[in-house]
Amino acid sequence: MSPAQDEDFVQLLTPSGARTSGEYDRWVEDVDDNVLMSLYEDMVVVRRIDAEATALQRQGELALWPPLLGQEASQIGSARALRTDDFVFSSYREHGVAYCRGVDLTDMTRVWRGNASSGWDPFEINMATPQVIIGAQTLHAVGYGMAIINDGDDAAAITYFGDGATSQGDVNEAMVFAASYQAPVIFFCQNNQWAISEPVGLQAHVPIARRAPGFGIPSVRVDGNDVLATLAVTREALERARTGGGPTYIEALTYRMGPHTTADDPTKYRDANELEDWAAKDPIARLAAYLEERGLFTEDFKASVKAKADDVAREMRAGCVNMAEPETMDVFKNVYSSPNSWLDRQQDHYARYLATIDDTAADAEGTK
Amino acid sequence: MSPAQDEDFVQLLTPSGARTSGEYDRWVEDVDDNVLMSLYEDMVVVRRIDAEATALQRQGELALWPPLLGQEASQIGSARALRTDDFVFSSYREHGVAYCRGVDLTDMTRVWRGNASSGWDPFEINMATPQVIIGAQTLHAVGYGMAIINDGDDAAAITYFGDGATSQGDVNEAMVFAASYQAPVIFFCQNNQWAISEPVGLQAHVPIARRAPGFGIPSVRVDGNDVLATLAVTREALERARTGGGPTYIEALTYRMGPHTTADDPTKYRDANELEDWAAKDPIARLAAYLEERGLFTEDFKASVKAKADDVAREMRAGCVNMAEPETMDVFKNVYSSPNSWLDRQQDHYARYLATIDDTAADAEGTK
Amino acid sequence: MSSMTFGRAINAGLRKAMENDPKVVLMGEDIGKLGGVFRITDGLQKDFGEHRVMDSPLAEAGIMGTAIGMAYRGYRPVVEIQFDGFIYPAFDQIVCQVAKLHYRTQGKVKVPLTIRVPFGGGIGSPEHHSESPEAYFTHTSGLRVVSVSNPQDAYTVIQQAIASDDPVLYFEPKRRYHVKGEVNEDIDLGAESMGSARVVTEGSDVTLVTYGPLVPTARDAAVAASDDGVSVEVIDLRSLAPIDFATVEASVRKTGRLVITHEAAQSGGLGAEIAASITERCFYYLEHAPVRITGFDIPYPYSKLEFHHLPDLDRILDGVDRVMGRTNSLSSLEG
Amino acid sequence: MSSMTFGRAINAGLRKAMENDPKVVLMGEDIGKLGGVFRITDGLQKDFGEHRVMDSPLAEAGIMGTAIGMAYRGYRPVVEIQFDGFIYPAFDQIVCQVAKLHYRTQGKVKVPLTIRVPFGGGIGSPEHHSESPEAYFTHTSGLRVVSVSNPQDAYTVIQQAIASDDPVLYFEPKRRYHVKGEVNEDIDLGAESMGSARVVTEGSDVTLVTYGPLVPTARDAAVAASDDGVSVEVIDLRSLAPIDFATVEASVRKTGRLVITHEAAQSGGLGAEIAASITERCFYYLEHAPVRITGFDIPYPYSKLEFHHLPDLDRILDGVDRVMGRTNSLSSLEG
Ligand SMILES: Cc1ncc(C[n+]2csc(CCOP(=O)(O)OP(=O)(O)O)c2C)c(N)n1
Ligand SMILES: Cc1ncc(C[n+]2csc(CCOP(=O)(O)OP(=O)(O)O)c2C)c(N)n1
Ligand SMILES: [Mg+2]
Ligand SMILES: [Mg+2]
Repeated sequence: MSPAQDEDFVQLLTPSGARTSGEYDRWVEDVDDNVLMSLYEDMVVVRRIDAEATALQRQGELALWPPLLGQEASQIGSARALRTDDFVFSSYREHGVAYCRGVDLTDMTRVWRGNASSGWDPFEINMATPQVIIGAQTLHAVGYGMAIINDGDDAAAITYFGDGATSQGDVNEAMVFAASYQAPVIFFCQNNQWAISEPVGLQAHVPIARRAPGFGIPSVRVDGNDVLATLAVTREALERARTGGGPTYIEALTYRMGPHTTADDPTKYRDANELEDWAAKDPIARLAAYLEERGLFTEDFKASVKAKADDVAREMRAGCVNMAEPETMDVFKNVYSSPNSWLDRQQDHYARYLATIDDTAADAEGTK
Repeated sequence: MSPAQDEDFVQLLTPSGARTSGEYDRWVEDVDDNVLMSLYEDMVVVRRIDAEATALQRQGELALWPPLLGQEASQIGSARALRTDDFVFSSYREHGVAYCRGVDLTDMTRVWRGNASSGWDPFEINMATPQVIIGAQTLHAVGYGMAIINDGDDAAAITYFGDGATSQGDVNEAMVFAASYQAPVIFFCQNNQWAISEPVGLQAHVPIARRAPGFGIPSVRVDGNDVLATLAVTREALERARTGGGPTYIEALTYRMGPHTTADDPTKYRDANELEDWAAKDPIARLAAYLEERGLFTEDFKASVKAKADDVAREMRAGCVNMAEPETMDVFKNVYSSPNSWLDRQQDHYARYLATIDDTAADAEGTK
Repeated sequence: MSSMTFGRAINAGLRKAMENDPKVVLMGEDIGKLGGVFRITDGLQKDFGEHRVMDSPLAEAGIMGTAIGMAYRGYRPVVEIQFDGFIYPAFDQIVCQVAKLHYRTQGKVKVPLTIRVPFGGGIGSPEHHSESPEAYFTHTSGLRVVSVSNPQDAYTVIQQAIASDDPVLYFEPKRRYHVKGEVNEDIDLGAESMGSARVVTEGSDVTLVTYGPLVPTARDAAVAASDDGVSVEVIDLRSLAPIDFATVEASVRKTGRLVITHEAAQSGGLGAEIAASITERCFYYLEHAPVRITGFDIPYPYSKLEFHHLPDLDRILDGVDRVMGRTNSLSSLEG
Repeated sequence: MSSMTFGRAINAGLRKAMENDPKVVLMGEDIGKLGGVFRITDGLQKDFGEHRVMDSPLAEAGIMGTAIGMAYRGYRPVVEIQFDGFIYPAFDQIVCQVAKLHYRTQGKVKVPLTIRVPFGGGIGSPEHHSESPEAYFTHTSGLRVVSVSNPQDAYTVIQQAIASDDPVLYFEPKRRYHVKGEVNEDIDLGAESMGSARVVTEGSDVTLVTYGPLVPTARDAAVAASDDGVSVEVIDLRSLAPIDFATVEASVRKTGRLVITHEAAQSGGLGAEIAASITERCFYYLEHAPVRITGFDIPYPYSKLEFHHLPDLDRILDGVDRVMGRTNSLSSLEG
């Protein structure tokens, strides 16, 4: 039931860091040394964010964290291709994408600490907040793309989802609508080989990228551990979207090196060997090797990247542990945008109730 | 937005009734003159059933009827390929399929007269009753197929659905499950070009048959107005299903020559020319031409077919208009298979209420 | 003032909303050229174009999900669900997204969707075409739910629903589409809130609460009861979530008796919430337990039997007799 | 008798049902090798094989729809929905197919599905992992709905649900999975119907009705109230549709006072049906209107605030004070 993995995919950087060349070169012609180094920095920083958040969870500061470990190239490569006015509809694991969108670091941990149901203002960074219902966000992206058409704009929407999500009706309907309206949307599937304990072969009998053409959507399979290739295919898709060419589907082959979330124990269902195989294709190591070959991987550079990652991690940790606790009565806010007699009555009652409890507590204090 | 219509499809009988030959011949090698004549008879009979039911609706004997006019070859060709122990999960327009399964003619009208929510016992003819929720039945067929695997049997399930249905999440999920479990299921899509007022191009940006391969399911496009070709491709699919080859997807290109239902007025949304074009490809006329060419289209034969159709229509009409009215208290039956305190109380109360009303009526009678 | 059918009034309300706000777009199956299977959107695609009135692929989750996406970009989509029974494929998008997005994002994302649902029975249709699913949505926090019973309200409330920044389910009693009534098209939309109930007929003995398709039936029942010496106050809720309990409460404090009627199944239906809430608010004023006259706890039946399932004048009057302590169908039991 | 956790008891019940009937199959996401995210199906795939314990593709409608197909061929599928909040994609298949097929086919097609749903809050999870959607299903004719509150019932009722020819929603209070209790594995399944309520604690002043996760909380409240001189009778409904109203009615005739508590939002929740039905049945016995202590009409909140939303001992006691006419949070209003 396993979809072939050895098929052709777009790759610009081999696992050992050798630069290959081909038709996709033209999409990364402008990627100079500075850009290469910044891509490297971003990947290291988000891996560090991920490690720090995992640690925060272990320390009881976060309730849960879904690690992105291993998926840095997919996320940085694709997100760095976007324009500010493009809009992202992601799932819950796209911390790297959020980082590229310029999310406030504290906001990134807000949901996972249990302090809010979402971390940031979607309109500040043009990225919707994490979607937990598998696949639901793909339709939102298509609707956003339909609105772009109505507005006569040349922005695009991009939606991130996993290999497991491809089984959901919503994701398939999203392709129907995107094709029908020729919406400027990119379907970015991070095929990290697993949906919790289920291998991708249970969801897809043939490689995932083959699904889209049947809906009339061009697709491309890319080495998702190759940041350059991911950048290239996303740029191509964006160009198509901006010029009236409609949707594109990208399957990025990558690997979830960590657990599904910090609550998961992958040793229950997968082989240690598999992890080893994928470790050899690490997205950061291969860019490091390429930088090395180009003489860019200097001690200075490494130190500056490390400093940056440390700073970011420190800032995130501080933001997380010092986050203001939510106010009790916030629990009633923003359900509706105007008064609602049912809820207002409950809120009023609960305020009275709390006051009674406080009185009781105060009375109890008094009599002690 | 229109999917190409001029693509290759399997055709064994041209619109003018010429027999072409090709790789699919082997699937109809056993089709001798008798079989040809019986296929013709079945098509004429179901067209007659359809016309009679439409008339019954116009006369107020049926509340509604969804005509199959134009889709006779798709339905007879495919249904005649089935074995008794195969199981059918259809939509609401498959009167021709039901006829081939041996449905009682009165049962065929039961739902449309408003006397029941379904017409027949699914296990008597191995065909589920009509499904109104678009696409829902495709998943049932896959589940049935999964059960066949568990039973180690060599039966197959076939599911019928329309071009509009291909947009539904359920139908796409059905393909995921069918491929994943390699279920012995045939997806039979009658692409009749319209979903009420929506042309197929709104649902599918490329020919519908292309969708299945992306799920790992082989597909074939067939001339749905060619009964021989439809028979051939269905037989091939069944053979694959019975021998462990998993699911097959068939797109039958046909045309809904009538309204969506008797409540619909297609002149609101489609061209008269289109109907003319398709009339030239009529499924019955072309088989008649072929029979003629083979010297089988004798007056005797025509008379016998007409007699049969008349008989069937007469029997159906009689069954319909003489159908027993449902009993009032049936409204409470079969919601649950064992007592249910909530509903039992309501039923008891309603019986009392009716008795009161009757008493009141009797009282009123008495005082007159 | 002009006289028009219920269906026409919705059409006029949609047209007005579209004229006033270019961000209002319509989405749904067959709503374009055909104007919907009930012709409610008749002529709108012709006048506003395919970008404002969009025929959608046949997939309700897809319609709802893409409407949400358009809302993210500032649009105010009005979605037509072709029949009540076809809303369920969109249930996940409604319950988990439409209802929750505003809360999830601390008010940052507004979802000013209007979801139009022709609902209820009595039109002789097959399965899934006659359902009353409103209670699923009134129990869903984050949604507003309304139903209308006459052309004027249809016209007014559809515009209020579209203007609302919260998502609104707008239930249209399809068997009343052809009822005619006077409609003032220059009504001040802000004058009366979408959330208020309306006293249809004043009365002093019994409060009869209903909404949508059964409002005319309730009005007829009030007339019949008055011939029988019982004065019935009929209330048309209009807003089903939240319910304007203040209006119902005031009435029940006066009458001391409450009958509720709706087509939906009884158990867990809206009648339960009304009975429970009014009992909480008016316990010491009640002369009798609130009585519910509703559809049975059955799937909507085939049409030959649907008028047994649907509350009618006589069943409502039987309920009135019950709360009045007059002879009724349960008399032998109630002793 | 053996002592086991709640989760283990379900596992044991599933195993027993699978041993007794080869047509019992399990379907769901991650239920195979992993044994489900809560390990409820732990070890079952190993022992019964991949054809009896099937990991399903990630699509709830697909799982439900294929389970129905298996039922057509005589199987009795037990479907696991991973978390309450993920049942909505399957809503259409549940409401239009699972619930209606038996009625549609005049009893010819049976759908003996069991749908297991870990539900409720209190475990510090993000959105969609703590919901209480039971009222959607109790309002759906054709379904049976149960919830269990202790290992013994968990063990017994899962088997009764599987044995039922009607579809059953089986709601598991996930925050109680680790509670331990004695389980008699040789219990006679036919002795007591799945549909009956259970008096947990006898009392004479107030009837406190609940189910699932709040049963232990209610029991604690009864103890606390008794310290305060109020005798509370706690009823664990077990069956939510239909509710065993005879048992509740008998209790309320005795106590004259009813408090209902559940985690789900108040408006349109199961509490409304209980309040309305008991008021209908016991109107002249009631000393006070039934009081509902429930979750608020909000989407399930982020975990830092969830214990405000969830009814707890103190809020329940406040409700007891209300029906007893003792000083409570609403005293100033109730005058
Ligand atoms: C509708 C729905 N069903 C089930 C879940 C539970 N769930 C959360 S993540 C997950 C697996 C997702 O796998 P994939 O799409 O591959 O994304 P990944 O986690 O690998 O990034 C599941 C089953 C959910 N969140 N939503
Ligand atoms: C879930 C659902 N949505 C909408 C409808 C209303 N409806 C009934 S038939 C139909 C069109 C179906 O088109 P297609 O699948 O092509 O089948 P055809 O009628 O052409 O045979 C629609 C929209 C429905 N029955 N079910
Ligand atoms: Mg994955
Ligand atoms: Mg069609």
